[in-house]
Amino acid sequence: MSDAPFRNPGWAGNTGEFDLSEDDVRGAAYAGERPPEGRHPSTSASYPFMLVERDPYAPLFEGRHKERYEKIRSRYPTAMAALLPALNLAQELRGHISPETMDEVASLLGLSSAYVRGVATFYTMYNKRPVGRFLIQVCTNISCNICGADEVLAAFLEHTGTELGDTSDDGNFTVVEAECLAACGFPTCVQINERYFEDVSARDVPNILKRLTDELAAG
Amino acid sequence: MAISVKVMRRPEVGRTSYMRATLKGMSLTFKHMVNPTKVTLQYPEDQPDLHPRWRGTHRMEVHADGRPKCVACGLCPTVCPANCIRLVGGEDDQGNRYPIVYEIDEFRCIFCGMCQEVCPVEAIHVGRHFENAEYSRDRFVYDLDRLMEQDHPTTLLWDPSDSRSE
Amino acid sequence: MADNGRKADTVTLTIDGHEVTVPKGTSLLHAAETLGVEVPHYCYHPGLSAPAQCRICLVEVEGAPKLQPSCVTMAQDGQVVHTESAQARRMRQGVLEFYLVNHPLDCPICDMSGECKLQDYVFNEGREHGRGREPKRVFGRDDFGGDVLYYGDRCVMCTRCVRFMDEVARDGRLTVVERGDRAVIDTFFESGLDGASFAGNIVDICPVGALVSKDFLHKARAWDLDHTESVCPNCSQGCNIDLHTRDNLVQRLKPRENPEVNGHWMCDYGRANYEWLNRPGRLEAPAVGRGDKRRASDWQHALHALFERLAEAEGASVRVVGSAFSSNEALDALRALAEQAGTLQAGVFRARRAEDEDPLPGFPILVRRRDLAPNVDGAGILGFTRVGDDDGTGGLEEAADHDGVLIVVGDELADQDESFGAKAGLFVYLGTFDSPAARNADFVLPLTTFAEEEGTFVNAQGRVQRFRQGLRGPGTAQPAWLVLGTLAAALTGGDRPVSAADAFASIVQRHAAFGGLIWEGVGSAGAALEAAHA
Amino acid sequence: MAYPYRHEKETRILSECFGDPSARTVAGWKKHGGYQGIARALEIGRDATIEDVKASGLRGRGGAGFPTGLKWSFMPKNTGRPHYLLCNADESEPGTFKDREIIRWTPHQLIEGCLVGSYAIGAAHCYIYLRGEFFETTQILARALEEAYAEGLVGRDIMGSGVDIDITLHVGAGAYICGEETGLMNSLEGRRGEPRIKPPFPAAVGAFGMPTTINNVETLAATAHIARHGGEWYRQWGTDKSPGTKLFCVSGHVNRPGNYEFPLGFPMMELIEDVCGGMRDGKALKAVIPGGSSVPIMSAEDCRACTLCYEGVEAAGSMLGCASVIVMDENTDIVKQVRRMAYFYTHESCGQCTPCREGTAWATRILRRIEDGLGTEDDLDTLIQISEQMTGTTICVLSDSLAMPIISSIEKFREDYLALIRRGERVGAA
Repeated sequence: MSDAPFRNPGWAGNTGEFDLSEDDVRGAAYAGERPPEGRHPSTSASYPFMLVERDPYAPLFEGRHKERYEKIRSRYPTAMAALLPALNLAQELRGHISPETMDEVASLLGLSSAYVRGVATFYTMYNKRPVGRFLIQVCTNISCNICGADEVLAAFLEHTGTELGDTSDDGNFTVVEAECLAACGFPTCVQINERYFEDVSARDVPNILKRLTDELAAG
Repeated sequence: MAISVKVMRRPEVGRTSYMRATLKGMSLTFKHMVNPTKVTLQYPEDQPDLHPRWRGTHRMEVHADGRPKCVACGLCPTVCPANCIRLVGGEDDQGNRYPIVYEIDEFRCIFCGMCQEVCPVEAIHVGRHFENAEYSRDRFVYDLDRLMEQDHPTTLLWDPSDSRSE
Repeated sequence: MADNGRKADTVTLTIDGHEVTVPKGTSLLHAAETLGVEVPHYCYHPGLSAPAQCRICLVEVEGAPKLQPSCVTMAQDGQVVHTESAQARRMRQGVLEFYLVNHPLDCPICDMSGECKLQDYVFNEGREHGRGREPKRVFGRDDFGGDVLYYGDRCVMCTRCVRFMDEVARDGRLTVVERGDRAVIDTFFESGLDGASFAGNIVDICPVGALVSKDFLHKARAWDLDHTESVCPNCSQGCNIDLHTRDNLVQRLKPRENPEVNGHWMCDYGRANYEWLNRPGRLEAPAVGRGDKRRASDWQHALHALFERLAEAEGASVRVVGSAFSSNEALDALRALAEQAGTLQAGVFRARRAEDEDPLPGFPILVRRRDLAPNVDGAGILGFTRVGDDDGTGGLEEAADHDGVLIVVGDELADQDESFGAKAGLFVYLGTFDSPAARNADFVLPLTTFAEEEGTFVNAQGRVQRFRQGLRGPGTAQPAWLVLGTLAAALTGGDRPVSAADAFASIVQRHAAFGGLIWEGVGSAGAALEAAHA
Repeated sequence: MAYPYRHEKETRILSECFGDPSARTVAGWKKHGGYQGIARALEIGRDATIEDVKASGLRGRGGAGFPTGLKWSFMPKNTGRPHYLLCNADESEPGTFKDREIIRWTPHQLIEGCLVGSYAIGAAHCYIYLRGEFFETTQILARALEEAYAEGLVGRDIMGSGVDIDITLHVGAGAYICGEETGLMNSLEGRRGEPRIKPPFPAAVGAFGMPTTINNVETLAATAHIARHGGEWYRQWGTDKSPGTKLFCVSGHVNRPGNYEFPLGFPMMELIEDVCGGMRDGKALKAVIPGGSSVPIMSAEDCRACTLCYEGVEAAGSMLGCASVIVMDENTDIVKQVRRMAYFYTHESCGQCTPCREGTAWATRILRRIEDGLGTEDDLDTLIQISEQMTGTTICVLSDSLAMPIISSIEKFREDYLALIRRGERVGAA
């Protein structure tokens, strides 16, 4: 490992030993940008994005999003099965799942609102309240933990100036603890919105935050 | 079946004579003449020393803020063998359960102390107190306020592991 | 059914050393029940699906590697089951300990105390002392709306309530929110249970004090209540209920299981309407004399005088007004008396009708019927004609102006004025409450309500159902069948009925529809009428 | 040498293209022999494919190690009802990171495996249940799937065979328990991901009430190779009871953590010392969790003679699980790590069964108290008893998964607990 002052953080294997670029590892050629809506129904319609800018009152399931929803729906034998993808879609648009959102999704799928609430609260990825532009999820489970995840978490909290679960004053960051993110070989793993940052150590944290704010400034 | 007769032997004179008992009695009398010790308690100037397990007039314990400790669970009226406790439960605005009506008829009460024993929150107690004379019968029905006003010491319950209260 | 020599579909297994034969597809829990062995359970309820998640009904099945949940494990031939083996007991004790990790020990202030399954099971076989030293989690309480209050801390997450609302009420308003030890039952935020018409059942099926009735809250302790088998008087469905009484007052109504009528359930309308049984100001003693001449009397004198008046009136035209709240026994005795006393012109009754029915979707046999009285069908079968409007008023014009013998039983005549019965030669009013319209009555006789007497109703399915006496009648109030039956017997010189069974026997004699029924045969579950069979 | 770490002792079947972005396209994958497996399966027919998989002795790579061919043969035939294949890509067992690597380097490998599986069990629709967190992974797989659809490899009349197989990606939303097969089915159906009581088994009543088979990503990827080369070919690796190769996910205090593919039966110490470049900073080995966090912890002593196959790890007192080797050095605070695991299981418990809902939370609180130095020796007995009460009493095995590390850690590292309880010393917390 190098002691270079700027260590490009955020992707596995970034130890200076490999000739793979970040894009190669991340599959950025495939995953770097949002694909246009309405590609094949099996795929591009159904996976969620975590957008930086969200509108909690964005219209749901209208226009192209309605198309996306209908494609999702066509892949399942029951309307209920489209619930998780529909909630994913709603969260992509609105950033979190508010009671109103649950209600709208429920009436769209013909389910009871209480049922949708029960399902939405079961899964941790649905934000039940608004989060910052960047949702920073630090894995503190065992593989990361034995390699110092607690310090990484503490560093994130320190550098964003927030308490666990709270959103920073500028609305940019929410830091939460996450369970295993399935990148145990590259501890500590941090998921920021949809992106994985791997091999993160406490001293990388300022760099990561800087990179995020730079991205935000660049638009 | 043959009838048997049991023959009783007459006790000897030394056992039947009244002389011995008379002398013993007289000796006690004379002893007190010589060395008088007080046996009469000068009540009410002098108060009797009640045993720690004496069971008398009830009292209701109160919280620091003056609320009764009773949670109106209904166990004391249930367990009461004399059926002398009347209880109506309710709920205050903080959601605490409390007795709206709590009355004990001290006339009916047999002072068994089971109410104290059964109370889960140690609210109702029988007390080391007995002076509850009144001029009218209805004054013997103690309501909640009156029970809370009582300030006499409470009874020590019998503890099976310490049967002599030591 | 013809027995064509085929063996019945049964299995034989051994439970706790006793052999038992049960139909195929019976769960171990039920099989044990037939032997009188109660396997503790929370999530399982016979009226709901079984998710097998409370894990306290685990029993040891020989040959199975793990303990099996007895609520979903089906009995199989030759199985050997131990519900009381050391392993099963140890496990139950362990599960009970887990329940108490977070369950507040607030039995003294819990409304369920005394009928709580957790209390019972822990008392039976729980650990003597808990090992938990950690503070318990606190959820507080939540008003679900309607009559239901939720205490999250006491909840054992059996989800019976959620399943009831989903499967039986088909009204998915309840859900489990969150997961793991943070899970609670909740409605959709503030929407609550208001307007749900069967939600009261979730209070009944809650095995602990997590869901309690606001109406019953702090009213009485479970162990103080007397339970009487009865029939819900609030609609013609006639749900089987238990009257829970204390201090001679009805405290609440609880459904009693009857798969033919109401399953395990009852509607909130029926459940909530019991206060009229506790209404004070009842008629307590007979009175004789019209208007200002009315004088208090006693039964002996009043009945004697009434008998003489009836005997005098022989052959007169008779009109009777019955009530759909009266028992079959009362109505039939009324009719028998009227036929004896003269020529029966008409027997009528009035009853309120609701605008619609309210069925329980997951148990469609149970419907809150339109007729909001328990014995509308019985009155019809016994020859009474329904008159008046849907709100239970009107229709008594002929009776009001009748000039012969007029007998009113059980109808309070609330909409009638003081001129009612003014022209009657003889006006007898038997009721529970005095009424301005009874001013002209020559005799005012106090009656007991259905809760204060024994008798039968016929429900909308044509089913005769017995109710029993749960309360003491006020003063000298008597059952109507006794009063009317005694008078009729005096007129004919026959035997007077001394029990409701006698009165019932006379119905069976007089009405073909009741053919073949015997009092004992009606039992606590009721019996279908002949007409219903046909 | 390129990322990820490779080692010359590896037998690369599944991981051949790891680190090679070109294998992400259909053309790239075909260069490595891709889509020959499904072609051969279509040629030899369903039953023969199942026989091949049976003959290969492939055992499920998701943790339980159930023979895959046998599982497939449980599926009813000619029911007239739709069958489903579910691919379990909800990889969330702490310590496991193989499925993500398989999907993002070789998405077509998984697609091909899904085709083979679906064809073998007669399923016209396969759902790949992906973990919600796997954004990049999902996108790579989605693009690959789009391409496969476009090439006629998936969808109507695949490869001109007249067989229809659809593949849908279903993205989860963050729940460990959805990795349990019945929990996954519930989640797929749009319910809370609570495991279902068995019986009925998924092969009879599964997703949407239809016969269903669930396989792990690695299992399906392996079947693609088995379908191509035949069952006997696969048996050349591994042991008698554990044939084939396996990805070992090594994480923790080793110099070169990562996914390494070896035939089953590979010695554990060789994996740690040689393949992974030994312990980080030259520290001594303290403990190893050989199969993801749900299996008993092994002490350094237990590891000496342990070979990494299902029966070998079992002999050493643990379980192979999904072969996620978490290596801990002498500076590891076992009490803290067990507490962290307990917290994980508390957080992820679905809350249905009482022993799990209450037991995991209670165990966490006791462990937390011990960690804070307020424990007593009685607490250890209580923990063991709680763990025993949580074992085998619930619908799924989540609570058992916590019981095992608790019991084994107290057995093997009792001294660590006692040091904390008696003297307030944290062993290993350097």
